[in-house]
Amino acid sequence: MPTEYLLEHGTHHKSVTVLEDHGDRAVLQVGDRRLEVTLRTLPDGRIAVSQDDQRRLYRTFRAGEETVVVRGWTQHAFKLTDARERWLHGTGGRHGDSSGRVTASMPGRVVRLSVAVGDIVAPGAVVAVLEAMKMENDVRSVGGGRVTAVVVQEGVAVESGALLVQLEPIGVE
Amino acid sequence: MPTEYLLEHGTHHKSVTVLEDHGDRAVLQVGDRRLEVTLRTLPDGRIAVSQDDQRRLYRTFRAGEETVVVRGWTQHAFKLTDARERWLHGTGGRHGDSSGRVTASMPGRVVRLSVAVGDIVAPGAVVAVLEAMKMENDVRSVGGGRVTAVVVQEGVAVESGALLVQLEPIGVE
Amino acid sequence: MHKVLIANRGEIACRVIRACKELGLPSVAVYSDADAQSRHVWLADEAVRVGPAASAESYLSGPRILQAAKDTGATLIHPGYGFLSENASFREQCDAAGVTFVGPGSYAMRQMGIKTLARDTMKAAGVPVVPGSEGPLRDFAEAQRVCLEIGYPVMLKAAAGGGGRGIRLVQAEHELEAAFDGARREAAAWFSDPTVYIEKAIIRPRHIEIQVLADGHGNTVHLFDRECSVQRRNQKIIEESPAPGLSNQTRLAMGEVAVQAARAVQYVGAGTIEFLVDPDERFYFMEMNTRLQVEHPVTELVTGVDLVVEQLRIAMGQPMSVSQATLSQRGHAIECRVYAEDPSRGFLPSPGPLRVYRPPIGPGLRVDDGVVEGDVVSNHYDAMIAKLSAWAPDRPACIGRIRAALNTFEIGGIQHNIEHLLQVVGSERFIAGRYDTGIVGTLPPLHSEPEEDEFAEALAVLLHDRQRRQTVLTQPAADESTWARAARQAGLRTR
Amino acid sequence: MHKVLIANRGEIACRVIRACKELGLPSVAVYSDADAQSRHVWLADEAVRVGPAASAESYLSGPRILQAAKDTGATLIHPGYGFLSENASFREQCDAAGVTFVGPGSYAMRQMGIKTLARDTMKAAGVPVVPGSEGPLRDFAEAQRVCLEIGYPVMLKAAAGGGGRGIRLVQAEHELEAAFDGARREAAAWFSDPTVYIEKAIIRPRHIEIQVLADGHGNTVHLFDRECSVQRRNQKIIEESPAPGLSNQTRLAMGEVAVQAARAVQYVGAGTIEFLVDPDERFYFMEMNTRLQVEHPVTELVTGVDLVVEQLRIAMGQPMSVSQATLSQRGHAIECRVYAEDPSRGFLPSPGPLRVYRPPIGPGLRVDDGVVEGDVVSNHYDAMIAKLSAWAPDRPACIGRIRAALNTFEIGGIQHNIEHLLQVVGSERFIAGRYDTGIVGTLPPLHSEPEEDEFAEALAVLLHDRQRRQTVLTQPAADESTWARAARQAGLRTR
Repeated sequence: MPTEYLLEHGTHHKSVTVLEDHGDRAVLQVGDRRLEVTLRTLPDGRIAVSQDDQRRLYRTFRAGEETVVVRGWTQHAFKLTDARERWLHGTGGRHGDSSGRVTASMPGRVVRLSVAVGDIVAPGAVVAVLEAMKMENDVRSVGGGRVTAVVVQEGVAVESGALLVQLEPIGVE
Repeated sequence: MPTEYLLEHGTHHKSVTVLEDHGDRAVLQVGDRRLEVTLRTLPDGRIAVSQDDQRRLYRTFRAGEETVVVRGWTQHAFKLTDARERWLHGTGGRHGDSSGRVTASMPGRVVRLSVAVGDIVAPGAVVAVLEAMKMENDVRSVGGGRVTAVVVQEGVAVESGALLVQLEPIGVE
Repeated sequence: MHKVLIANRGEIACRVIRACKELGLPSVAVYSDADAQSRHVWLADEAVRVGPAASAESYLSGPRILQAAKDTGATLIHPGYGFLSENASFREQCDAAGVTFVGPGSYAMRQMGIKTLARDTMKAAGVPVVPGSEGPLRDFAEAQRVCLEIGYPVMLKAAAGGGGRGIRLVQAEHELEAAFDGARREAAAWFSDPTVYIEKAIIRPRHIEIQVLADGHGNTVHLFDRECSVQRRNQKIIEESPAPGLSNQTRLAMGEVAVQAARAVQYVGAGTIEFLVDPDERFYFMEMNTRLQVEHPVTELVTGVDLVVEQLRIAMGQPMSVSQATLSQRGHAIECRVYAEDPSRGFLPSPGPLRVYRPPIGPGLRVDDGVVEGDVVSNHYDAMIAKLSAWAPDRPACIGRIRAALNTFEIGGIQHNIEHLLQVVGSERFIAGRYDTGIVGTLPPLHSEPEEDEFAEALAVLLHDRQRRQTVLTQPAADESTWARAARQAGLRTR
Repeated sequence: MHKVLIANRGEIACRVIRACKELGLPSVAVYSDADAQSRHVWLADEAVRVGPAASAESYLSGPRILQAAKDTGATLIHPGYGFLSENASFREQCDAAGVTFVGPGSYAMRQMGIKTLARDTMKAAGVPVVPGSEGPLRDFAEAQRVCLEIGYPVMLKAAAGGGGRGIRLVQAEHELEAAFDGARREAAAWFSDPTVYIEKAIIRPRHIEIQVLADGHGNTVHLFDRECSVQRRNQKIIEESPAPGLSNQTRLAMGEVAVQAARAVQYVGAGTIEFLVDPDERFYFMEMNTRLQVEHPVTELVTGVDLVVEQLRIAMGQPMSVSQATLSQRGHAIECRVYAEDPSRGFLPSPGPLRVYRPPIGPGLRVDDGVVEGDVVSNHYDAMIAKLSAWAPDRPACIGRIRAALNTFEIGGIQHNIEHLLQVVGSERFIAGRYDTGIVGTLPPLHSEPEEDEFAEALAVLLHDRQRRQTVLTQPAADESTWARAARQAGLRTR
């Protein structure tokens, strides 16, 4: 009973099913393609994946909900969910930031807030400045709207993803 | 109920007891000395052991019955046994090669056997030549005696520790 | 017997500690709470905590650093770069405490530290500076007069300014009056001081610097040039030596001027004179860095001089081991700075755990770093992870070497600029060796997402599936497994 | 477009593959079953299995290597050193198959490969050889005559001999007759051939070699000297350049003679002329190695020439990129060979798993290796694990650097010679730079057991105790642990 997974990679989505898994050899169904690969762990911890003449080395780790696969200096972060569960809960694959939430793009210290409750903010406008690693970085809103809440204060430290400012849409979009 | 261990390091023997172990801090009784150390694993896998101003970095692994501790390019192989078990079984700490067994000192191929059954061999005499890594290496008997068995043939590959030749003592020793 | 305290962290602390080991000098590391297990701490013979993560209370705290030196009996303090390295008061505190600061005297640090003072001192010493007004402009008439003298284009700058604010470029005379008024208004608004001054605008400048070395026995030499024009937001990212295409005549003239500049402030130690160079190879003093530079490896690679060893020798009162007559450049060197930043998101800093980190190795390569795999890149300090340098007999071979090396850099867990570095060193302008400080701006933005990789997808799904099923597919050798489990449970790793 | 097959393994295969990457040439690795997951296999663009572990059926098999070249479309074969590198027949098979062998023509290989032929050829070319009899001695009278001519001491050698057998040192004339008879008897007994010949005995010789490079356009140059006198059982273990204390006059004379020798056999490619040098700096041709040497890095470090890149250029028909006039030595380089062998047990080979392996890094260091931590050092091949080289501006600094580097080499799981290397580079004779091939024999034996280390003992007991008790003392973070367990169960490692 192979499980079908939904694989999200940035904005890409794919359906992947593990058809056979023998440890050092596996067969997968990726979309409408059948993929047969051999796998081997090298002494230095890299995983060699090969198929016919093609062979590549990877290292992997887990970061929160994501499975990260690194090849040389390229890094792919995949989010994997059980396809059946997704249908049951109906979360779909929709992402983005129409939520009006402006969040911290990295951990850092809030050095400046450029907006106050009631302000109208244009899409892409700077709403705050975060300092991390000696550098100041603008935090911009993705969409526009009216500020309904400023959640943080200047000077506080925030984690990546922390809510800074909440916007509500104005007019009809 | 701390366990007393017998620690063998080459020809040295010590009695060691773990009095307290809190993971990052431990107290041991080494012979008649009390030793309190702090331990920490670094991101690169090295284990930092420190006490007062002294601090050293180690890596460890298990090789057969031995616990190996590596510091830079120095390597200590320790054999540890439960002191009570040893007393019960009465094996003691005696080692050496009065057994008359001449064994392979490394894995390799037997290129030459210099003795036959019935030969009398002097202590330190070459009884065989092993080839490993393009080099020929003499295998010498520790003690002397009469050859009672030649266990291997020329040309065969042997593992480290494999019995090559068996001697029996001659005269009174 | 001397003992060296290194008042720094990261790669430069490691660099200095290695030099101490080679000279047989005991070394003392200092660390903040964020760095308690950092590489420099374990590389040094001793290590002393100097405060919490915030630099102001640790690496920037003169009293705490001096206390650490006192506690450990250190006789020399090497400041590295950044932090206390250009702090003249700290130098004086060291002198008062009887500890030798590895660097120039406080007089040279002050003369060069205050930019308007440096400009005046250099002018007086016959060092070419960017033509401009003698200090602040009194009125518009003076602005007009100065511009006529130095020629357009010019830059109007707020005397109290900084950070690129209050600066106006004026292309021709008819723009001057509006710009003058505007700049004064802006300066008043931003800095509460309307004073402005004028400098000739250098169009498409190159940023080329000269390394100098001076000892306490009257010897001052230059170690030729470094090309530092590959910058993003005034941050150097790639440096090379020799500067490509620079005529040897200009190179030597710059070297002589740099020696002149160093002598003018009675300089002792290693220092760098930064110049702006225009397309006609006219060069102008920009500033002097009275310390070791981040990019010192390229000079070491082409001249064969160990600058840190020379710094330490000079600080111990010995004469430097080189002379101008014997110094020469051999081959070519390029340094790439690897930063924890995200090129696809406007080069945002990207602190976090360095889950994968294996820099390339091979002939002609040098890696200066202060991290190991598993370390966390802290958001408290600079985002530079490593400096990857290559030396080769000529520039094309050097580019081939650094490209091959960058391509095999294994790194993950954080975002980094390696693709951007590859983009620069693979660009037409860079390869041709004809570029200026605008080069980075001419490159197209990087793709924000890596290419699809079927094998990576398969691997991710397989690992996820195995984890989910919790099925034992391959049993590790029994002995290894038992041991690994016990060690892991003990919080220790066995391999 | 060229494609390079590397007919070798280990560090030298990695070295050549890196050069290919820098030149943009695709590379093909070959491997035996023992090396299926070795580093060179994964470093190359492609990899082909050529046979079982035994060299004779894999790396030494000309037909299999050629088949691999044919299958992958390789146009060049780089033989590295050892294996097929000095095999003239293989070179001819390459020619017949239309694949370019990176090395000299078969004529030069044969002339230099047969030692008596090489001696005659060199003598004819005016290259000094060790004085001795013209071939085999007919009778005792001839022996006497030759000895009178060349002077005592002399060596009597079995013409069919080898491996140090059938050799007698004769100090003075009154010993000659007994030695002559004895040597003949011994030669007859060992080699079924009583023929002996005479060579002048060089007392306390140094082993110094000259690197040469010749291209297909008539250019032949030398790249100065390497001192290779630090040997154990005729195995080089430490090499340096320049040779300490050698007069520049002798160095250049040796260089000129080496070029003469190479020209005499129409040499093309990189090669080495080995000389014996006596205490008065008289030098004698010993042999020519018609390939890249293990110790080529020290020459690369001091001359700044990439010998592998030059080899590949020359093989592709290009002229070499250097000329005698522009070549020079800068600074000093020392190479130490790290072997898997046990100094406390007579340097027995010590194959096995390399459980701990982290070579040192830092400015001026170069590591040539072909292993990673976790690899198994196979007993099928050479016991050399790595070459650690240091470059510094002068010899004392270079010694300081290599000592600091050796001291921080992390290695375990197998026995190795690092303590022995440290003993040599720390010895009075080595530091003084006054040594000959006897240096290793003058050193006291190493202690067979390392010093007691209380911390190591405590660590071993703690780990053993924890494993025994199977008690969870420190819980790793839940997420990491679940993931690590799943990956481990899947036979994969996550970090």
